[in-house]
Amino acid sequence: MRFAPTEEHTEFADAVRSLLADTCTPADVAASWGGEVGSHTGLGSGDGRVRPAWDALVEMGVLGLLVPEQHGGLQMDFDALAPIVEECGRVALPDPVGDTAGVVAPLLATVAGQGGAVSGPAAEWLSRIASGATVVSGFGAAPLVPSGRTADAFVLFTDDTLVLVEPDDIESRPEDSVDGSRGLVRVEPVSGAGLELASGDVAAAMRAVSFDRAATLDAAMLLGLCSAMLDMTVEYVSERRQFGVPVGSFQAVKHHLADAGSAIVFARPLVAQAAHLLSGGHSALSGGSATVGEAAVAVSMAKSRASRAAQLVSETALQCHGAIGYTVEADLQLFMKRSWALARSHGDEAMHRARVRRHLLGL
Amino acid sequence: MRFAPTEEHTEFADAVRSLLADTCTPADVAASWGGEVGSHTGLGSGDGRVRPAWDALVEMGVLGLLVPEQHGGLQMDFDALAPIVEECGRVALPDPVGDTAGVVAPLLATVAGQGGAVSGPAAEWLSRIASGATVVSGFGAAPLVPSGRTADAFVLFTDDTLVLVEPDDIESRPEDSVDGSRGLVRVEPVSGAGLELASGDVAAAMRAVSFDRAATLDAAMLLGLCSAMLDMTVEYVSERRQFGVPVGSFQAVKHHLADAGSAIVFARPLVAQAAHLLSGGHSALSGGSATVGEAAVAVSMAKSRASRAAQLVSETALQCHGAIGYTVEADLQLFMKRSWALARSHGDEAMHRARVRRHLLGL
Amino acid sequence: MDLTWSDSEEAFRAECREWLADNVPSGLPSGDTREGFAAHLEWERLLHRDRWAVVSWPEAYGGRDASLWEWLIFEEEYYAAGAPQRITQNGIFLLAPTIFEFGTRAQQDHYLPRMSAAVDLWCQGWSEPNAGSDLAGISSRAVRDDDAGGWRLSGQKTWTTRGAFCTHLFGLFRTDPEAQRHRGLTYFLVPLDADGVTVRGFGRLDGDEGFAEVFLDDVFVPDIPDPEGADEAAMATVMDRGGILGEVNDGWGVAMATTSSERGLTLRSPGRFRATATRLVELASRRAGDPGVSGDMLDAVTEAWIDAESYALHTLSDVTGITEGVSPGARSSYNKVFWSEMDLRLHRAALDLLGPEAELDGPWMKGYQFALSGPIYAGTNEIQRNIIAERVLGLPRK
Amino acid sequence: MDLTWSDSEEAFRAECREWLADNVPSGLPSGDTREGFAAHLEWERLLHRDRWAVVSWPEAYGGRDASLWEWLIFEEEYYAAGAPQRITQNGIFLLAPTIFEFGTRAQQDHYLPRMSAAVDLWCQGWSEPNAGSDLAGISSRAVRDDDAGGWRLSGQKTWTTRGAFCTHLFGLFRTDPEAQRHRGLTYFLVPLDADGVTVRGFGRLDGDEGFAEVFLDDVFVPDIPDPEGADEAAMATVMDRGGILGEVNDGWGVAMATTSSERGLTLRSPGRFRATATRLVELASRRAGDPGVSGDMLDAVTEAWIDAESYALHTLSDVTGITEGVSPGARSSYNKVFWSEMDLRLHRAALDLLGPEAELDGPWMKGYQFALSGPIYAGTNEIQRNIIAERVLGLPRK
Repeated sequence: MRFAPTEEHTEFADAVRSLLADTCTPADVAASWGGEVGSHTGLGSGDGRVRPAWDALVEMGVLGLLVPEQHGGLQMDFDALAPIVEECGRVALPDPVGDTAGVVAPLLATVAGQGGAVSGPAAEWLSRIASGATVVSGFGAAPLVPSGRTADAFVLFTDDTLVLVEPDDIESRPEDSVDGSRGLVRVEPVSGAGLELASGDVAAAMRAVSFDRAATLDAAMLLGLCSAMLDMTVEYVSERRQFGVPVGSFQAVKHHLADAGSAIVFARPLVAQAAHLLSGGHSALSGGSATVGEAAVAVSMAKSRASRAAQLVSETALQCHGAIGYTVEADLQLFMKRSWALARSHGDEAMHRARVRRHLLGL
Repeated sequence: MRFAPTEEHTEFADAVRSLLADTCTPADVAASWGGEVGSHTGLGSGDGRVRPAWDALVEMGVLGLLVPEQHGGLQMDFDALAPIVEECGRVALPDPVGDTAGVVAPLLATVAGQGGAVSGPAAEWLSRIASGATVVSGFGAAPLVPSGRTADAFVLFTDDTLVLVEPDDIESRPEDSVDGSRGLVRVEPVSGAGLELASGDVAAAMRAVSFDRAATLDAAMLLGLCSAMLDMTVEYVSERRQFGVPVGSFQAVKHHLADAGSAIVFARPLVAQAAHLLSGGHSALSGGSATVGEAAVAVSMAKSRASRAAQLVSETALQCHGAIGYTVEADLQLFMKRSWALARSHGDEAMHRARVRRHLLGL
Repeated sequence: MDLTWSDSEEAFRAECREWLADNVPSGLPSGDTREGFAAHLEWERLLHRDRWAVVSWPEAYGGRDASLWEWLIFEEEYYAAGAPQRITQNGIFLLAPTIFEFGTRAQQDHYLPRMSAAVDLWCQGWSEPNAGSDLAGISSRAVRDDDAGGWRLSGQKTWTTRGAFCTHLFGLFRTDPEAQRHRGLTYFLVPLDADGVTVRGFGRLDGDEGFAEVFLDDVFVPDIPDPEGADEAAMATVMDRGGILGEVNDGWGVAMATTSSERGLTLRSPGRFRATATRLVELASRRAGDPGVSGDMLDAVTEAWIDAESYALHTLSDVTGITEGVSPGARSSYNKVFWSEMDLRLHRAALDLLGPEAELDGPWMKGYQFALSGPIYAGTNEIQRNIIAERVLGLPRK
Repeated sequence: MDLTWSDSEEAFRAECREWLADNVPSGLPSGDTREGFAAHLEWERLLHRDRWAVVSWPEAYGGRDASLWEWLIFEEEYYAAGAPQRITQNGIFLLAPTIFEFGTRAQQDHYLPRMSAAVDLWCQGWSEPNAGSDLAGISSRAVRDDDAGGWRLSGQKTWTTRGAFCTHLFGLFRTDPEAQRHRGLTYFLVPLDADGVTVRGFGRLDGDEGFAEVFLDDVFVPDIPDPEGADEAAMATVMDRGGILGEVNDGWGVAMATTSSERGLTLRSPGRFRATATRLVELASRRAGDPGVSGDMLDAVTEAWIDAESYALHTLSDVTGITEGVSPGARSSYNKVFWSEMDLRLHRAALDLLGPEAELDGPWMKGYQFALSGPIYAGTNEIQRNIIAERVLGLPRK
């Protein structure tokens, strides 16, 4: 029994952290914002990407982390990725690391593996992902796809079929998110276009596990965003003085932040468990190997609590910042807005709680 | 437009307040506790009554407040009673003032009035209530009747029939409540015994409005209990010193109590509105005369918020008292435990919220 | 208890409703953007033309002498009709009550009609970079200039709502450099086109240019001439250059009257939240069948709706008290905490119903972001809870 | 990450489970009543007989040298089996870690076996009428008696859990009357049958006689003799009369080690809450069809169950850290706040399901009242949140 990331995973995540500290500053995130659909949310005229960070992650092998070795990847377990995605959250990296590396890559690996083939289109895309191609998925409840404006390809589920499509194959139009770095597009359902990856029950099962992977990585990203918001708030209230004392010395502020910290602390082990079970690990508490249903419950516990933490931590951070936080010039907003989007991505708190409830009570 | 009790109602409630200050002290309430079913909750060997207070209220006309003049009552409106019951809550009076005077009396008045008769059994009971007889109702969801151990009669709803029964007519057994002054009995359904007051749809409608009256008076009682708990906590934390300062000077304690105060302040107008609409008053916000459905929604808003306030205020009061509150020797427990019982009496927060929800959304 | 409206109140309601139905514009851009502000200005002038801008003011200043009850009715109808936010609200709701209470007759006659007509557009200058929640930490100063007969103002104000679009600022400046904290402050009225004023707009959380920093560098504000025998035109010329409201060094007392309006009844009428609650219930009805919408979301909608009813009834009780001579005083802090947190609950409930579409930059997300400012501005809710504890419940300060 | 149990751990679990299935008594009255305490004492002695009383202690003192993991397994199985509350817990979980850390070898050999065998029954003497949350406000004193070779203790302790039924008390007394606050205190062990001790039991919120006041009037506690060459029987006779744990005037440091056990891992093992969560889910399943049971109640059940899972996983993470040499330190305040408020959520959810029957004096109402003490004792949650803010997050004290 050892409930902690392996040394290898920790070292990898630490390396990612120092790499991102250099390549993805708040200024870089702000510069990636774009408001081309006529809204007022745009800080800049970016496309929702921070390419130096993305390139460095590709270089390091992060995008190919779950890609089999024969396709140029590192062939590691899914739970190696969660701490890395948490690091991406800590700097609010907008690029679709989780989606490409953690959702699409293992899906394509399954497809490529099922045919027993080491070549073919799915295998080809796997190699391209390991080398930096952006492939995003549209498994959310709404047909909204983040990073869709710059994606090289999309994996979609339409008419009981899983397909991989390229931008020319589909209709899509940009949508404005409250978070100007999301690069959101609304994808219209299309029939017949693109590469069919699976159909029928097989496709549905693949979609289900992909949804769980995506939700888990959203939760990991939220942990990073929340940690960053808490840290920047602690720093701010320790320095900001009002009434002759630091704002952070008021008991009300202390208790707000203690509660924010608690939300993160007690969500984190749920996220770690979810990632572990999705890697085929044993269930910590029941003691046995986890069934698909148990893994899904673990995912739902993780995502519901991470989503709830996002709301509490973001609102607390803003309240403790006061009016200074209420401006687009404060870094805080970059993290808050991302957290609002991810809290409802791949199932919100209520949807995931309902899944746990059905497991417990059958209703 | 005037959203405040009439001067007459205020004066009546003030008179009740000073009367109860003398006749119903915390020591009197504690002495009314009984634990005869073998539990450990008993402080004393009382029967859940504080007779000097009851007798004084009878003397003052409170029990006959809603009894028609020809039957010896004051024939006032229902909303005169709510502020009086709130005063009963302020001293945690265990006797069934609301039930006898506010639920059973108007029901019997309706029955007596429908026959156009000024005499007959219902009219007789009305006169007896005005002179101090205890008649309680069993309209809760469970067949548990408070003050059932000392009641002269019960009004029950069985087999679509409203009946008035005397203790000899029914099977009942005492049950231990967490609040040892409740005088709780479990009444077993009986058929055929007692005096039939109404049947069929008429009985169902009477039961419905009786339930609403009972819920509203529970809510009023809760307001009084909550106010008392808040007051005694403010007093305690202002005097109790720890760390060299009054406990009440800590910001965390201040904010807890501000929230407790807010729960009371924003529940109170809902209770006043419910009582007013049940008196046939106009709806404050829609501007017209309230339908039965609107009155029921008003009642549900009042009871759900009063029940929620009870939980918040009681838990806050205990937390701010610390270990001193956590003893049977502290008066606080008399108020807390009553509030826990009443919060779930005649519909809990969830039941009443669901009724509002059906009104708003049809589901 | 009497919850009926009189015939004249019902007639007033009918008149409001009809006028609003005929005149409310639809689809105005946000008043916190430059182009939106201009569109809103037209609306404000239309309101003024038909005497709806300031219904509770005297007729001489553009009002209808409406009672508090009628004002409530107006607000209810205004928001129910989906009418736009009031870009003039900081002047009308915060400054005007102060001018009514502390201004000279000449100041009232000069400033109030221009305010109701949306000629002068007022922003507030309370906050400074180091004086947010701690308003008494103000360091902007006014130095006496006896030769010129007035004061010279310097310093920086910030988080000034719509400051980039307004024409005038009201705020506190330190006139006695020796005095500490809330002593030695004076309440000034300053035209933003005065020499030495620089205004820089910046983006609020919701992306609108709703905030401004206002820099003052040796800005001259003249003394008000003695009204006895003064020439009316000359008076007006002086007052166009600003002035002091109330007494020198008594600005804190004057400002507290204003912030109490901000927290109290006038700024946040229940109609606004009831209108939001109604839209929320409509949204819930439309989406109730969606697979992503669960029972707990509908419960949250119900709770938020009850909040709005409770707040409305509580206001009726406050207004009853006021008309009978009982001021809410510090109890208005209960209102501030309640409405600001209710506004968040209303918007959170809506976003939850919208699910993955919530992140779209639509009206509910905009409204949520606006609501997030509620617990911060007009005295943070932490400060309000202190006030409730100390001044309503009587807990010890230390 | 490795979430599997080893074969020997699984074997340990099987052994626990089997023994508990054969031995757990049912329907014991509350251990906080006089007759219930006696029944519990029998259970404690049975646990000791089969070496389950203190699994993590050395075999010499009645334990099994179990690892922290095995201890977790034992607790999980213990509560899952519905085994009774541990009336010995204040000794085993609060005092024993302190004796292991600060006691002399002679004290360990003397007190620990008697504690595990439930011969000595220990209650804590922290709180005093004027020293509740503010433990450093202690005024009970110990005066040096050089002639008799020991100390004379006087003062009053209160809210002493099960004090009326115990045999010994551990607590802090002021040995340096000049010293202020947390200085000049010493940690004493005192037999309750010593001359000058008076114990008065009183009722807790749930009606049980679970609390006591302990009055000390010139109670003599001897110095511990020098172990070098001392006669073993004579040593034991002295230690039977009590003694000092740790150094004179260093009681605060010694006590803090104990209160940290109280807040931290050892007192509140996750098995207890997971067992409650399981019973809650069973209750919800039974009542799900009742008309009074609504969707939001089932959501609350689900949330409370997730809480218990989260707390259990968090504990696994803490234990991993401890076995790898990382102490949770101040972070254990997160645990205290979480378990105590989770326990309330678990019980509130149950009472809501019970509806009008909730007020009956049944196990869930009893449990709710017990849970209400969680945020108060072992350092109020307000103090825990201060600790989190200051010592974990690093916010300024003032």
